[in-house]
Amino acid sequence: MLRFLGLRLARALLTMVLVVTFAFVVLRLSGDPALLIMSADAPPEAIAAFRQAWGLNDPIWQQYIRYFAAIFRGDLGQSMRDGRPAIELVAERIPATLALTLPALAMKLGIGIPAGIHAALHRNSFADRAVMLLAVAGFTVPSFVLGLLLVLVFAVQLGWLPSGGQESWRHAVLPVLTLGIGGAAVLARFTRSAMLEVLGQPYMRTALAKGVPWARAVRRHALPNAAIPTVTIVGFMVGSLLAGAVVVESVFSWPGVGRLLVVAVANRDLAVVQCILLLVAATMVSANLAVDLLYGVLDPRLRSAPREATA
Amino acid sequence: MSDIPLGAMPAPAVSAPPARRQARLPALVVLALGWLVLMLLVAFAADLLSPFPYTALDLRNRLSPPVGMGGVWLHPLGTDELGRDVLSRLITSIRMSLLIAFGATAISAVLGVTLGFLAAHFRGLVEHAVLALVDFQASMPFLILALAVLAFFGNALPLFICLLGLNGWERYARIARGLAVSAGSQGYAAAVKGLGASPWRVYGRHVLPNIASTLIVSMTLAFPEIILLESGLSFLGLGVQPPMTSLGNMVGYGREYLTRAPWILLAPSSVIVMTTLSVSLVGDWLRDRLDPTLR
Amino acid sequence: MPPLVEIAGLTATFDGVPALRGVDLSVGRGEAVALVGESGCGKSVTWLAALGLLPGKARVAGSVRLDGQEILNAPPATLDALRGGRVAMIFQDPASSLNPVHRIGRQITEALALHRGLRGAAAREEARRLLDRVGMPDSRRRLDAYPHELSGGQNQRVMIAMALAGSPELLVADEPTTALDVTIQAQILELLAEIRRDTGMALVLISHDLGVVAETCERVCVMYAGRIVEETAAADLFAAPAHPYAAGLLAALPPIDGPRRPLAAIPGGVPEPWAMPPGCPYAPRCPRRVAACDEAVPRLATVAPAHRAACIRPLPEGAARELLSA
Amino acid sequence: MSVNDEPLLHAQDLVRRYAVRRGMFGRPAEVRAVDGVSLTLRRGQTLGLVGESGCGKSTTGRMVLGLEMPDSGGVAFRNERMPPPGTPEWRRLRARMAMVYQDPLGALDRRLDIGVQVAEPLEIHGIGTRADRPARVEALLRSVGLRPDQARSFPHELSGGQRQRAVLARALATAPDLLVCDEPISALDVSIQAQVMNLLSEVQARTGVAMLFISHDLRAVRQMSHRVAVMYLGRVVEEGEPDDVLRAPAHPYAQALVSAIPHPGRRGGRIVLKGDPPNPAARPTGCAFHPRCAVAAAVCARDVPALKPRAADRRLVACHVAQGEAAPGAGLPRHALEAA
Repeated sequence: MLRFLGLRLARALLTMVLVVTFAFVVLRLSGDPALLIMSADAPPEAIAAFRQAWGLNDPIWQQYIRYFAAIFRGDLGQSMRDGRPAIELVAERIPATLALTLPALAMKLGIGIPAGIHAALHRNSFADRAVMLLAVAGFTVPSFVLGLLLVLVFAVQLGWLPSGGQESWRHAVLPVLTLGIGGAAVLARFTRSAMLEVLGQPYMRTALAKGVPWARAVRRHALPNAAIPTVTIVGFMVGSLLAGAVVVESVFSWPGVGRLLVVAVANRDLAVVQCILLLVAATMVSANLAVDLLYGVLDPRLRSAPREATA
Repeated sequence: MSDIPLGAMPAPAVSAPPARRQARLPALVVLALGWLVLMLLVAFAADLLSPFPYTALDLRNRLSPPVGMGGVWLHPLGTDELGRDVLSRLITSIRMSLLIAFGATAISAVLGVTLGFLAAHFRGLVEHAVLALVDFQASMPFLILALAVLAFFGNALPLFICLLGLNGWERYARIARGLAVSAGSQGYAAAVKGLGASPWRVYGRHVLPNIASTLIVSMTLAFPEIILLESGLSFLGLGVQPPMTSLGNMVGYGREYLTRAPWILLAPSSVIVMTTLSVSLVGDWLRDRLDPTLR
Repeated sequence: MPPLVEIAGLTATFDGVPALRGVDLSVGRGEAVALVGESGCGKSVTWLAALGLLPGKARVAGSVRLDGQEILNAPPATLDALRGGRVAMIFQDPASSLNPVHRIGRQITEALALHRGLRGAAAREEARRLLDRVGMPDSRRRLDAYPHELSGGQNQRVMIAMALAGSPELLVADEPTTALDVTIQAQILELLAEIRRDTGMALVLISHDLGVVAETCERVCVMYAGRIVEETAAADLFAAPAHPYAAGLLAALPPIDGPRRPLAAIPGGVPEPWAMPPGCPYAPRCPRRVAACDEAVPRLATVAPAHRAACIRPLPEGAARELLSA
Repeated sequence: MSVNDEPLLHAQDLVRRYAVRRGMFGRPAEVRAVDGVSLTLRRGQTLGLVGESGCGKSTTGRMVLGLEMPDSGGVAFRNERMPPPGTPEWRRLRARMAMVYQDPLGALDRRLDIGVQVAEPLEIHGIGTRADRPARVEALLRSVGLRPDQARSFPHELSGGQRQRAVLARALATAPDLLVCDEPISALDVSIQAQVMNLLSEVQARTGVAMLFISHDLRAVRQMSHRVAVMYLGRVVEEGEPDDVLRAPAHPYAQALVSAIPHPGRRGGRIVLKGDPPNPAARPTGCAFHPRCAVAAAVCARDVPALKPRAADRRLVACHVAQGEAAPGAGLPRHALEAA
């Protein structure tokens, strides 16, 4: 079991290193950071001073090492716009984003999974076809279109809910709905196909042949097996808790990490962009690690050596 | 799921299965195909079809509603805040969005399949490298990567298309590698290699044609994703830059006038939804007919 | 005294394609009956239909009586009670017939709880005894093993232990040894015979291998294209088959001794369910075919004491011998 | 068919090792799938290779054909060393040998019709001209009992038996000297098996091709072979005339194998082995069969018996007891018998 963890931990660290290197290389490739940050018409001496201050004249690998050290110290550079440390700026916004994405995640799990299971159990019934059509709609309607439609109906036409801002919980309802509906549709479709796959397996027939009533056979034998593939997509959803709401936050001008990223990209505030990139990478990697651990728990075949499959 | 119990699989089909087995085209799929053909026509004949140049201003009847809501036939779908004809802008946007989507899908398919074949053929280190890349790509939400690159490199259309081309390539790589390996190890490819065929002949004449159908199906599944991604980025103002226009940034610009002139963003929104819906429906139908193994 | 199980006129169709075309079969108490046929003849579907184990979209009709009580399309509660309790079933591929995420012990105690109300330590002890009974080495440790940690033969023993948990009156074994090596197959067949001797349990053995059937069963039913074409005592079938198909199968079996000559292979192939010939389904491949064969589907008629065949020109007593040795 | 005594192919002490990972994360263990197998193939003759799953018979077949390079030992075809796979000489040699597979549908390309696939070896090796190839294909199809019009049908439109005939037609396109059949009939129904076995014998009688017939079914091997070799856990434990081996098997495992054959008209009197075949990664010491052998003596657990002719009747057998070198024991103590 230890080797199983070690392997997965190594892969997680490798991914993080890849992301950091990606950010470092892309930053350097995108032209001279000094010119990008200082306006092009700034006097040459100022640019030279800036280069010196940022150590841009040192050999590339030295900058890379210093870059890594800075990350470990949590010093991800200052925001170009208002000089505050990037990490501080980003950290402020995290609670706002989580206020959207966590309830949305709950909605996705609460609606998506039961709907998928129900559709699989009543194959080709009305419920099954309804779930499938909704799933295709959820999968194809862009989040900003869905958001704007909800605003049009509930905010503009009916006036029940505000169309933007973050003053009270009522402001969060539409964004959460927008995130939740899309995600629930995707999860329902995935859960349904996982369940259908499991229901067709011979061990389900053995359970019936043993005299296990259908309902208990589904609960005891089908669900634990269908959980294994479903964990992957739930892991991805958990991993994108920070990254998942970029568009929706912009639609509802919700001051979360996503909104900050869009503004930072527009203003080419590179330090903030880097910081968010690393933060999202960290959450994704740890979510994937958690999924791998869960695999070990859910699927005994990963834990112990199979009886030698003879050639 | 095999619908006939395992123990009693019917003897292999000697004569063709009855016609009933080939279900005729379901109505939804026919509609979807019709819509897609319309979109392609619009994309190709954009200049001929659009009544006005898409940047022509007509400040006199600025923000006039579509013909259905009291508008005038001159601008059937109404005009935007600068009096530009929504229909003309829509047509050009369709062409732009489809161009980007086809370009990006092509790039990601070619990139994915080549890397998949390389991994399947050379196994060993190459395979591990490709699989590590696939793993890395799958573990990062693409939107964030795209935004980061856009931030660093600014935004030029070719770069934007190549960037979108990087989305989803790992799916093709995984499929191409899987099929090539399974065909190579005990399948028909190994048999043909055993006849003395050169690797080029094995891949060119046998593996690629067999994989093509599976790849086409997965392209139709990836296509909507790219349209959503492009329109999302353009909606945020980070994708297609004015004066060029795409469905996404039409919706973006229409947002300020949501209350007074909702038709500015409703037209492109409905086109996006209809197109992605149609491609998904055709994709699902194709997958069930061509290759049920691909979930 | 009515036979333990009596199947009459059983039909099953999937999306309009018939897999069973009227099966009549009975199993006496403690009797060992074999159901033999090539793939697609419906031998497995017969018992899956009888026990209500076919997927939802299968249309099943006819009558299946257990001790005189009709069980075909019976309400789920009745079926649940008798499945595993009075009639148990084991399948061909043991590896995929066991739940991969449950330990062996738990899968056996589940059956014990259902049919004998045993719980906790008592159930676990009984499960260990059952594993010993089916010859599983080191049974205590195996209780906590998972199916992927055992070999094919061991997994099949677990399936048998699970079937015995409800001490059924009839065990239906659907190609139990097809996926196993021949030495392991011998072990499993020996085990099944032992269990029958000890418990007096009736056995239905479904197989495509005539040799396997010859040794373990008293009576044999040969199936072709969804129907029983011959039913007789095992010894009589191998000595003097009446139906040309049964004789053809025997002649196609490579002999184990004697001079080596080309095998008397049956020409052509099994007709497709949707392209059945008009009269007797075997007619296109039958050397004894006459015009009358195409008029109607022959009924299962008695051709000798306790020997029935569905053929209007069954093989006379002597003829079969020379056909076999020709 | 002139049977010159010059052997067509000779394989000497073939060994093939695989590194197999025990479970998702276990240490890689080394499995000796084939552990010193030698065999000789002669024109017009069939050598039957029989054994249970995991005994290495398929790997041996692939090494004989040169699809896999042995870790040690070698294969000489017409007295020339087998070139390494993928080299141009190796590809040219493919015309002289061919393989028939267990799953005919898997060996055929689903997207091409049978005629095109049977003609492919002709194109690869430049046999005949574009004009006369269709005629050659028709002759090949007829020679395996398929109708010429079936050249236009696709693999999924044919039955299992017809597909196997198509695979055979493709294999015979370059008139090979050697045909390796790996479990060619085990995926087919009984009546179709008989048709394919008859066909293989006809082809051998007509073309004089040498054949290696690999199967787990001793009855089929007896029907097809002029000589038979019984394999257990990577080694040949007995080799001889099929009728002799079947009537009076020398090696204890061969005896168990023969007695385990289910056959109508045989009632009981069977040797039933205990336990399962041992785990190839944890190979027992000495003779690999000793944990399950009823006559195992102390020497059997120590020294690996060599395959050599038996004094009495020159039957090749690898067993100390059968060679008379050790008195038959009463089998080793119970715990040794329990499988890994």
